[in-house]
Amino acid sequence: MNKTKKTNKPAEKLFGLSTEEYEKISELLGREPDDFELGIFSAMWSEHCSYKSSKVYLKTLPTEGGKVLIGPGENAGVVDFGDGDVLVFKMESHNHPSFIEPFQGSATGVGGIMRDIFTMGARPVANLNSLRFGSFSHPRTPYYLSEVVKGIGFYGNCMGVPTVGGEVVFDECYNDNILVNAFTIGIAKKDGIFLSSKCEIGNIVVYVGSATGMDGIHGATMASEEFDLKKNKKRSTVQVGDPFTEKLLLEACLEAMEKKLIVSIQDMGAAGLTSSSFEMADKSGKGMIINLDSIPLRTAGMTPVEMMLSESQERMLLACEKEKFSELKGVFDKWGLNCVIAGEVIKEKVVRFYYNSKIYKTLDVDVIVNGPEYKRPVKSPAYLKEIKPLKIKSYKMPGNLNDIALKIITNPNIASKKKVYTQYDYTIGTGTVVPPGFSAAVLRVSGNRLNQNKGFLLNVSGNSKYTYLDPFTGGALAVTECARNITACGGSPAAITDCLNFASPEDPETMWQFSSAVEGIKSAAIKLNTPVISGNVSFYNETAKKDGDRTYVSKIYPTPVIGMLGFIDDVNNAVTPYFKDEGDEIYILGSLNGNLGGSLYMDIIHNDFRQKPSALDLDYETRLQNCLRSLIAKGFIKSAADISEGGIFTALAESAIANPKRTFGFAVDYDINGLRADEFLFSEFEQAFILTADKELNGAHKAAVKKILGEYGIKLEKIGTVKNNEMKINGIINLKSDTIKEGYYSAI
Amino acid sequence: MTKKAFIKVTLKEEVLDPQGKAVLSVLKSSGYDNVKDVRVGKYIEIDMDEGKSASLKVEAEEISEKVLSNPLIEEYSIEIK
Amino acid sequence: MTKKAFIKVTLKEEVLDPQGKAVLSVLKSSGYDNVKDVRVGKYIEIDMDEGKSASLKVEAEEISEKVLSNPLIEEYSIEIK
Amino acid sequence: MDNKKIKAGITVFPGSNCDYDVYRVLNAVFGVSASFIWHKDKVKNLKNFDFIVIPGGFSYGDYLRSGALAARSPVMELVKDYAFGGGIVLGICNGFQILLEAGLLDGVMLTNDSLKFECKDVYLSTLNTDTPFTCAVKKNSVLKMPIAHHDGNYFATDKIIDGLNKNDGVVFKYCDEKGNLSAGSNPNGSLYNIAGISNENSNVMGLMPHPERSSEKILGSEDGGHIFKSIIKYIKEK
Ligand SMILES: Nc1ncnc2c1ncn2[C@@H]1O[C@H](COP(=O)(O)OP(=O)(O)O)[C@@H](O)[C@H]1O
Ligand SMILES: [Mg+2]
Repeated sequence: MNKTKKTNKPAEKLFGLSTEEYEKISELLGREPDDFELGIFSAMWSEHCSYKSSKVYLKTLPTEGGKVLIGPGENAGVVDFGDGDVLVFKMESHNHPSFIEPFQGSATGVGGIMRDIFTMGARPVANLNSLRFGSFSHPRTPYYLSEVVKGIGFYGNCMGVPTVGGEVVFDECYNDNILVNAFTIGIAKKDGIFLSSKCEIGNIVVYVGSATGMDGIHGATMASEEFDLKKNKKRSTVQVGDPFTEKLLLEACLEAMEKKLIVSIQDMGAAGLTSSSFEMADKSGKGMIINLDSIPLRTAGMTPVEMMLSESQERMLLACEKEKFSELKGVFDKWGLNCVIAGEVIKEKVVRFYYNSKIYKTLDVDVIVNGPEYKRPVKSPAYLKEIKPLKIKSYKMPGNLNDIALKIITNPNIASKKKVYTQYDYTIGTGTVVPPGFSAAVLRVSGNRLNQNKGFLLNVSGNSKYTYLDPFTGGALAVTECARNITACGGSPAAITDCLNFASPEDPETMWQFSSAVEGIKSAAIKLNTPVISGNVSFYNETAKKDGDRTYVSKIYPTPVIGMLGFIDDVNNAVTPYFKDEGDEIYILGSLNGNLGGSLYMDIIHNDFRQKPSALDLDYETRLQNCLRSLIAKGFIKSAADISEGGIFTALAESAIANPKRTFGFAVDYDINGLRADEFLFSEFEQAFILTADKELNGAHKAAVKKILGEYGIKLEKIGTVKNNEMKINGIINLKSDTIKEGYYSAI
Repeated sequence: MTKKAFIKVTLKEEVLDPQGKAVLSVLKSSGYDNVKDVRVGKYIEIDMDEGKSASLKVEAEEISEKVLSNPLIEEYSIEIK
Repeated sequence: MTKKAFIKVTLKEEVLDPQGKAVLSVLKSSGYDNVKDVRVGKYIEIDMDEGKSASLKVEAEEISEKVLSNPLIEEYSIEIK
Repeated sequence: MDNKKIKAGITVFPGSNCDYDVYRVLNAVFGVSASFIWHKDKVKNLKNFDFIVIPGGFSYGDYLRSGALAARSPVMELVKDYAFGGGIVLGICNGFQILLEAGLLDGVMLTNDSLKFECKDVYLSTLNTDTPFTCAVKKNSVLKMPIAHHDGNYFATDKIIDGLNKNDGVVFKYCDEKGNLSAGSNPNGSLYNIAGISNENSNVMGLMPHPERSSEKILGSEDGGHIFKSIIKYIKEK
């Protein structure tokens, strides 16, 4: 092999590639790459496209079993839904673009994830999102919040896909790097799934959708670098979303698929034409001719590398049998979309580009797609040594717990997100049985079938503060928290997708957090039998900052977010978390730990949350959730809520005020058994649920209940009664429900 | 005295204009064949009190830059009358 | 030859402009006290091929009247260059 | 008469997205024979249909003004002929906006006074039960239906409002659970809480809330179903 000499190219000319990577490319080519090649390598070898730092860990995740039909690797994962139906879902980040331009960034994030779903032949039926903003009082937060929510609504509403759930978190660790993670699920027929790996030699390659413009050039490499606000060049890369065109693209693609006019298809996401062409060729084990003269352009005079790197939205690349092209074109014409022959599938595993009617470049598929793979150095973060178990005795017990309770319930991280989700159309599609605002969203298949009651449940969760304090537990907790929300509604967790948002992988401490969090996700996913079927990694969520003479890097907490799918046989049996009738009895199922470590209470009341959160007993968790599901299946349970941020008080309060028909209260009288009152009220993520039931639970059903509890080894204790408009706990809490309700719904 | 600032906010040339594209397609299908392109922007009128401001022009610039337009994708022009 | 029609579409005076009101309140709360009123309208640029049309002006009028504005609430003005 | 014999046409524009919901509810819940009419379909007229629904969505992305571009679509000429001939036309949400822009109903929709998209349940007071759309509704009954729109702030000149009042053209107003017309129950700033209006002959009606999303118990309300039941009743008795 001929050894190339070291490059002296300046770093900014490497588009995010390291000098070593550049040299490796030169070695593979036998010479230094030209601009076209460098553009393609920098995109395909970027962290965003190649997963070069995360691959070794992602490989360890469980991806098979249960109802999984297709795991990670395709545009989205596929789960069997019975009766010939499948569900297709994935979650994706759009953090960097949303920080630069929150409206367009979040809008195109939603557009991008929906394209991933309908590329597979599935009609999107629900969106969710997980949003993280800087501290609520940060001057830029209202702007980001309002623009991101507007952008998400703009795109999803126009597409006619209901947005049925999500989470909104405020924390100063996101002041300089907001997170926007978007989740979409679609439904398809089992025999109607389309893949990017099915190209056949002789197929023509077809470009459909919007024309190519200067949008988002080097977007993929941008997502793989930390921000430097002074480098204005990154600012010229804003992609504008056009949901109207995407709706047409959706209908046109599904119509063409239905008519069997498509052999293989891939959306143009990050690194646009580059990744779609090389990945389709690679996965199909073939090569491709791409004729750059045929690409519809919005901006005249774009250079070949600009065409290849453009991230213009609402475009797809597909392979089609030659004879069927005119029929295919007919479909796209009907919807008013571009549909042009852009090349051909060939045997030789290269992509050969034509430009100005001549062969322009030929690049080897394997060389381009087999980017580097790193096992980056890891090191346990220094700060973790200071994270000790909490000694609550060293913190003063607050005098008036009513005031504390009100502070907790009106904290922006606890308070209702109604003002957010009412900006999303969550009723379109006539499938939303339990709308946003409760534990998990419950959807039915509205299709054209009546009396078809099977349904599915969706939830997204993550807790970065806990992940920061204990990365393994934080990862596991994201999975169990989703499962708790789904189980509490009567669903059975089935599969997950993940979005792993972290700082720079080149920092060994971040990499350690990453590996531990993935380990946590893995353990919980195995235990709960929820394989990972798709996902996304977003690194470099950090920004170089200057504060006077000091320069520092503002990093997010490690933020793994999980999106989970669950099933329910009959949506009529779904349980909601809110109280139903006065006089019903309130129970705790499970056992309380009373650990306030890392809690919101410690954070906002004692200004110190840096303690170790409780560990998760995954065996116990599984039994607990199975037990609850059995009780619900028997029809014994009228409401069920998990205990998450804000602790038992918050779970009880929300259950009392969330019933759309009327407001309730409660009287709880419970022996807290050695716990301090604040530990009982505000400890979070307890392995326990708050349930209500009528008197029969302890009467006619007593024996049946006892049997179920015995089977799983779980404790059920009555703690109180559902009341009218007053919240009373053990003589330490005495509040009017209306006051709490007013605060809860008006805080953000 | 009250003056008026007239501000046009338009998308930068290289930025996609979905609205313009949709209007164009409707005009074409309604038979306006000679229409080649459509761009849709905003037109804002501001009534300003001259007395209190050093320079209306400077102030209108500032408002256009910071509030009315998104400098990442839009540009603006101002006329004061 | 291609010419451009520049069309301003503005809300009639008696029609309430919620968007303008919102911008006004943002400006006031940002300390622009001398701003008295804000009205938000549209600014549309149309590229037209002169060759095929009898009168660009007439055609632009027609397009403005029928498509670009709603006569119940809006008025328009056209400039051709 | 069997509901199956009743033929409904649902117009589909680029960007319509409640078309399938209406189709499903008419066919599966009410047993009507509903089919789609693509905006470019070359049909001569709509006489074969017993009624036409212009469904909600974002026709042409709601670009320029909601409904404005769809109102200029060829199929709307057919809808106009159909309506002038006395045919029953129901416009829901974006369909209402299209009817206004097409001049089949009077007034315009401005952006919601919140300047935000609003998705929530609202209550409607039924003011006129003497229309093909409300003949199965009890006078003054309060109906619960969801809204989901960005531009539902109905506006009209005094002259138009006088005309509407004279003809009992205001069919639905936003109200509270008990039927009171308060400002607090107006979700979008609509003039006089107007949620739905009809033309002079009451054969064309537009309303912002979505009856097709509130025609099944599992979705939390069956009240929207009364509108479809009214149309069916009216056609059967005609
Ligand atoms: N960004 C959002 N989009 C849609 N729904 C949201 C969003 N944020 C929160 N919600 C909804 O609000 C409810 C409460 O959210 P959260 O406090 O995260 O619930 P939980 O702790 O039960 O998961 C959930 O139903 C959730 O789906
Ligand atoms: Mg929860």
